[in-house]
Amino acid sequence: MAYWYTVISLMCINTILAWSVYSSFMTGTVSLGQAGFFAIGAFASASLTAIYGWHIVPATMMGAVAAAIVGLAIAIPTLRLKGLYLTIATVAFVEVIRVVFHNIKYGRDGEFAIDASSADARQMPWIGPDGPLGFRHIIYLTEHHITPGEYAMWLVLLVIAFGVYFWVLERSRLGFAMRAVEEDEIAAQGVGLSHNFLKVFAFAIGAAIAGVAGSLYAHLLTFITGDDFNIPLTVMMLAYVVIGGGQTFWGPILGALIFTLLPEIARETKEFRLELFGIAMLATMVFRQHGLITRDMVRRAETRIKTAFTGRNTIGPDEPGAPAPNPTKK
Amino acid sequence: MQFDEFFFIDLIQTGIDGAMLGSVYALMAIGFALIWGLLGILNLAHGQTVAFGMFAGLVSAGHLKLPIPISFACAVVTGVLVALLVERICYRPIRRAHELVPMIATLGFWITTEEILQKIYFHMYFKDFMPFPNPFTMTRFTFGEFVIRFDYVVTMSVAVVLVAALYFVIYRSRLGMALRMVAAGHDIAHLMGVNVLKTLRSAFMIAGAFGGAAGYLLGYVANMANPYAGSMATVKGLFTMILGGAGSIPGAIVGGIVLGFTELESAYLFSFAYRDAIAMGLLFLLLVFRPQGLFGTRVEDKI
Amino acid sequence: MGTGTENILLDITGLSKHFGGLRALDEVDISCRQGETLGIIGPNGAGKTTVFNVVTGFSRPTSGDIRFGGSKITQKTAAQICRLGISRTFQGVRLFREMTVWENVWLGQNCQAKYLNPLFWSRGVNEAALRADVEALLNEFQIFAKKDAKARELSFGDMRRLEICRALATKPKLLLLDEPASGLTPVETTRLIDDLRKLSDAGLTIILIEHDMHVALGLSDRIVVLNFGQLLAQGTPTEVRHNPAVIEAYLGKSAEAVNA
Amino acid sequence: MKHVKTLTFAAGVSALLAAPAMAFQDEGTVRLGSTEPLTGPGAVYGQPTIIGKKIAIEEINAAGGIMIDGKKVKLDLFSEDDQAKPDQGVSIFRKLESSDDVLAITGTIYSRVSETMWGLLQKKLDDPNDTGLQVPAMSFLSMKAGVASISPWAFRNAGVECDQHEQLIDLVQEANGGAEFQSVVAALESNEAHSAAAWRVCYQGSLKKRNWDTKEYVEWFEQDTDFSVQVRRIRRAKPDLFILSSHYQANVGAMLEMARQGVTPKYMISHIGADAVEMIDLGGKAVEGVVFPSTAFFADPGVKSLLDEYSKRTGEWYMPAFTYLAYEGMYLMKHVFETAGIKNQPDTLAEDRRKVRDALASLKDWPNPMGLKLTMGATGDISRPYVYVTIKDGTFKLWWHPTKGYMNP
Repeated sequence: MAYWYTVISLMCINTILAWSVYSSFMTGTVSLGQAGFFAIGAFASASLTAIYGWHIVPATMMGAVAAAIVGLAIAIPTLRLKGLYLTIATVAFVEVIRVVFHNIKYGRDGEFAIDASSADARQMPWIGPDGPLGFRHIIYLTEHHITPGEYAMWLVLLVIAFGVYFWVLERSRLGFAMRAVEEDEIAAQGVGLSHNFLKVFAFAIGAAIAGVAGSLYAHLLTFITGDDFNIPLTVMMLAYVVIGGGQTFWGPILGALIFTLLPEIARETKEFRLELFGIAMLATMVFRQHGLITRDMVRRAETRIKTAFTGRNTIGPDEPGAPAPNPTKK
Repeated sequence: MQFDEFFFIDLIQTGIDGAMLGSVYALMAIGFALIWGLLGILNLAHGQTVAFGMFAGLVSAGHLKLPIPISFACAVVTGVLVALLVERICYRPIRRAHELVPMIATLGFWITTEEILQKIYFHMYFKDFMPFPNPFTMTRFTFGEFVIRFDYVVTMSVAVVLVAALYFVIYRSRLGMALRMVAAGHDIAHLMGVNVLKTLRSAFMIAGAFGGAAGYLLGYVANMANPYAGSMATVKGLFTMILGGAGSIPGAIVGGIVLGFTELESAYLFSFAYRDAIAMGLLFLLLVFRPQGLFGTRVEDKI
Repeated sequence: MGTGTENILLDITGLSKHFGGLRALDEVDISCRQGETLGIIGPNGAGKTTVFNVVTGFSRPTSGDIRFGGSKITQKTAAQICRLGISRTFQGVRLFREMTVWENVWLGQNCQAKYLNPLFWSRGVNEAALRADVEALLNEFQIFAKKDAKARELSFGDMRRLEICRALATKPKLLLLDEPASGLTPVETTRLIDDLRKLSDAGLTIILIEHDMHVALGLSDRIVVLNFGQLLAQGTPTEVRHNPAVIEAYLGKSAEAVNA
Repeated sequence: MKHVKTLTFAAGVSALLAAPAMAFQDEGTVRLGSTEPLTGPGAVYGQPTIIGKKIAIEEINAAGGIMIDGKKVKLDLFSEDDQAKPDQGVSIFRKLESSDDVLAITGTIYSRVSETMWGLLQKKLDDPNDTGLQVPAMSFLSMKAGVASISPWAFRNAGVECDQHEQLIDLVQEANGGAEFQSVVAALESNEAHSAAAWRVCYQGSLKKRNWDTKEYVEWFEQDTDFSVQVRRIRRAKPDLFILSSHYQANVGAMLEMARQGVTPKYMISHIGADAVEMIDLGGKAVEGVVFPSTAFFADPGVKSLLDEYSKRTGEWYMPAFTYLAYEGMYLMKHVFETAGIKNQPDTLAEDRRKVRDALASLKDWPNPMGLKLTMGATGDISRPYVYVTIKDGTFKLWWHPTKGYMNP
């Protein structure tokens, strides 16, 4: 069972990561910098728990805060950039962060159970990032008797909490304001929405969410290096959102779930797993341009649920079973 | 960095090497720039034309022992075919969608074909780094204190010839006129009687030809062929294009040279370990202070 | 004309805007009184939309001064200016196309709703009253029946009216309309003129750019004529209609056409 | 129709969840977990490893299998593909441990993934407060220094890397007539963890011990194609001992550039990353003279039968050392399973695992298929005799052998 708990934990982490991309995606900012914030969250919180013995919750919060601060520092100067230029700037940021974490060293001496007198092990009892050797010994979970099942449960709860955040956000004025900025920045300014503020806000929140995911990832894996947080990873995060659907927060969940589960389920087809993965990605984009879940689908589902509960049948295009309005755009 | 009697000689020599290395980056970036300039999409599968071009060069020159010009042509044709496939699968069906949609589709193409290519290498050779035929590995020209590698000279000359040919096509042919019109706007070009789809297909073919050529030359310079060249080409080509100004062909050329130069000079002057971070940090600053890249033109928002 | 300086709402003095070598606006002075409807006309490229863009903060003036209700707004951002009470529409309609009609107008109310205070819902703001306001506005502009349709599904005339509706939802003191009648059928134009006249009668200050002489001359209390970024003439519709310089500027059209 | 589909899907998922639980002694098998990168960029290492494992298992099973609790049982390999990705590795490790109920887990190749997997293991033996996994794990490569000391449950048979380098530097100095080197130059492939560890932990330690300073030190990246800056600096230092902490891909590029610039150090030593046929394929003449450590030289008579079988299956004339290590590892597992006194029943799994671990940790003088006696060290690494290989006349040749001494100096 521990295996499935681990898969569920990874699914939750990927979902949170997908939401971190989605947060700025709501304002039309396509960020490929999430791997950088992921790394910052992972290194910051793992340092706090492993080196300084903090509790995991405040450590995760500090990781999120650190990521958010860096997110602000990235977002403010890049505000002028449009579309894919911004995306590329964030990619450059990921590279810088990766190289920095690949070379940084700090921490404290630790002691291991094994007699480390051999030459081979003389550098082992180092707790903290050690350049290219990585940051090992993040053993908060086993030290505090948190079983994979419990960890998975906490992660599921956290995913639900973030889900509630996005659910509320999408129904609030703030969420609509973000959507407005995405659809038409100029018109949004024209009705008094401060597009710069909204974009920076959404970006910083996204960075903080990625920081949380980084903390969870570091503690799940117990060992991280700067090289884990590379460009392919950051592109995958974006792929979760685009494939699942970037119009509602349900889309990123589906994208993350599918692409975490696919390699596990398709394990039988071992040899051609990556090909299947790529083809699935390609096919989704060709046949469903707005991703698997669109806003119209969510609206219809909501109406259907409402109808089922109130027993009232609405008349009009939202009626269950009525042909859906054609969702093609442009 | 050591400030000794060799400092300036090495500084200049590093600059020369960097610029030469950059000519390969430039070739990789031109394909990106062409597609972005005309279509406004990021073709992440472009690197695969490089990888397949390299593979075609390996098979034709290394196995079939074809003469170099013919194997080079094989690489170019392979690049064109891959690019046509990309156009057919990842662009044509979704050309009206949001710009991210073709980007993710090409990402899927990238992952799939890289894995397939890796399997081909693996089943053919049981390894993934293969020697790329290059009879002139050791040949060098010496000018006083300075040396230039022969294969870099070849690469640079091929790049110059290809770019000249591209300019000829763009400014002196019917296709070029159509391309320029499409770049100005698809709808306008359509109204002016240009077959937009056909023109875009030609653009993909040209980009593929550049990719195939870059793949061959990359293998030639590095002396090895491997299935992951596509990933490297995608990342480097992308950064090069942005550095030069997205969509600008002279920008791609200058951007490549600047990137190669910066990489080697920062390795020489500052730090090996932080070399990539320095290059990327400079790119980030450039984007912040000059978002349109070195050669791009600023587009004002139309209200 | 007996202009009392005390009730001048918008005062533009010495406004210039240069794009590289092009002088889109060159030392323009325009002022607009409280409650008045001001028309800005001029041939293509005269700088009419540039005036709007500079006033609403979408582009920074090269030099000059803009005062709104006595305070300077030259350095403010578009969003701040909107919150001060200047709302505008755009030449090509700019709506939130994927949102419903109702949501478009609802979003326009954010100046009152203070969407960030506290984070998601607004304390001290009567959401129910705001919702009622939205419905009242939609009713007034006769698009209430389509309130659940997406903005992109509307007819062009409805889009125009929705945009004005959204601009009014910000509760502006000054409404800037950029060619509100272009692209409308004659029936829709008439309906628009009626609606705008109602607004004007209710005391709203309106500045409108218009190509259609009927609309411009019919609605405006006063007309400003721009040509090549310079102020050519201003006055009542009758004065402007007979101004030789204006007729000269509209050389492509005959004087009779203008007078018609 | 829709409901039928849903049901089928649910049934499929629950079938996946309910892992097969009944295949122990009664079914006549003993379960051994195995994880390698079989697809993706790591497959070039994973495939030769799994071939080595399979050859050994086929031999063992053909000879009747393993004697456990008085009964001959077959060795059953539960093989997974970790794609050299740490997050895949973690879930696979858990799958093998908890769903497949294997007795021990062998793999993986990449130190980076091994370290992540083994981070899940119990850190302190018999510590009820430490809830880490308790399953013996053994890797046949993962050369990075110190990886096995992460847990008492983790073992390696690839040898102690620092010992190899220490011995090689001694040997090189001896070959040089015992004279001190005038100019030691080192190069590090800095974006690769194993190379970085080898440099930081082993080479630097060895140099410090001898009070040697590097006259020049350069770094490059695994994927680099241009080494001109680094090699120019190496040339200026006129090296007589050149240390390459780098894998074949970068080694070849750098050595070609060295040949171009005419840099010929008297001695060039590399870590085990040079043990690849690509060195010769890609480097040709330029790589001649480099010396590197190996655990099992492919032309050694002791591995002849394995090399023949390997060549038959792959068509390669060259067999990397880690294929032999994987092959040897299977026999090692057989030995351990047979001597640990395990029951191999579902309800004795935890005890059996502990017994296997103890047997591994106390391994002493076990004669491996090559006839060498192996002993497990305190950190979970088997220290073993090493051979040193050089490249000469377009092929690999023994440079030094523990019993035969210098062969091609």
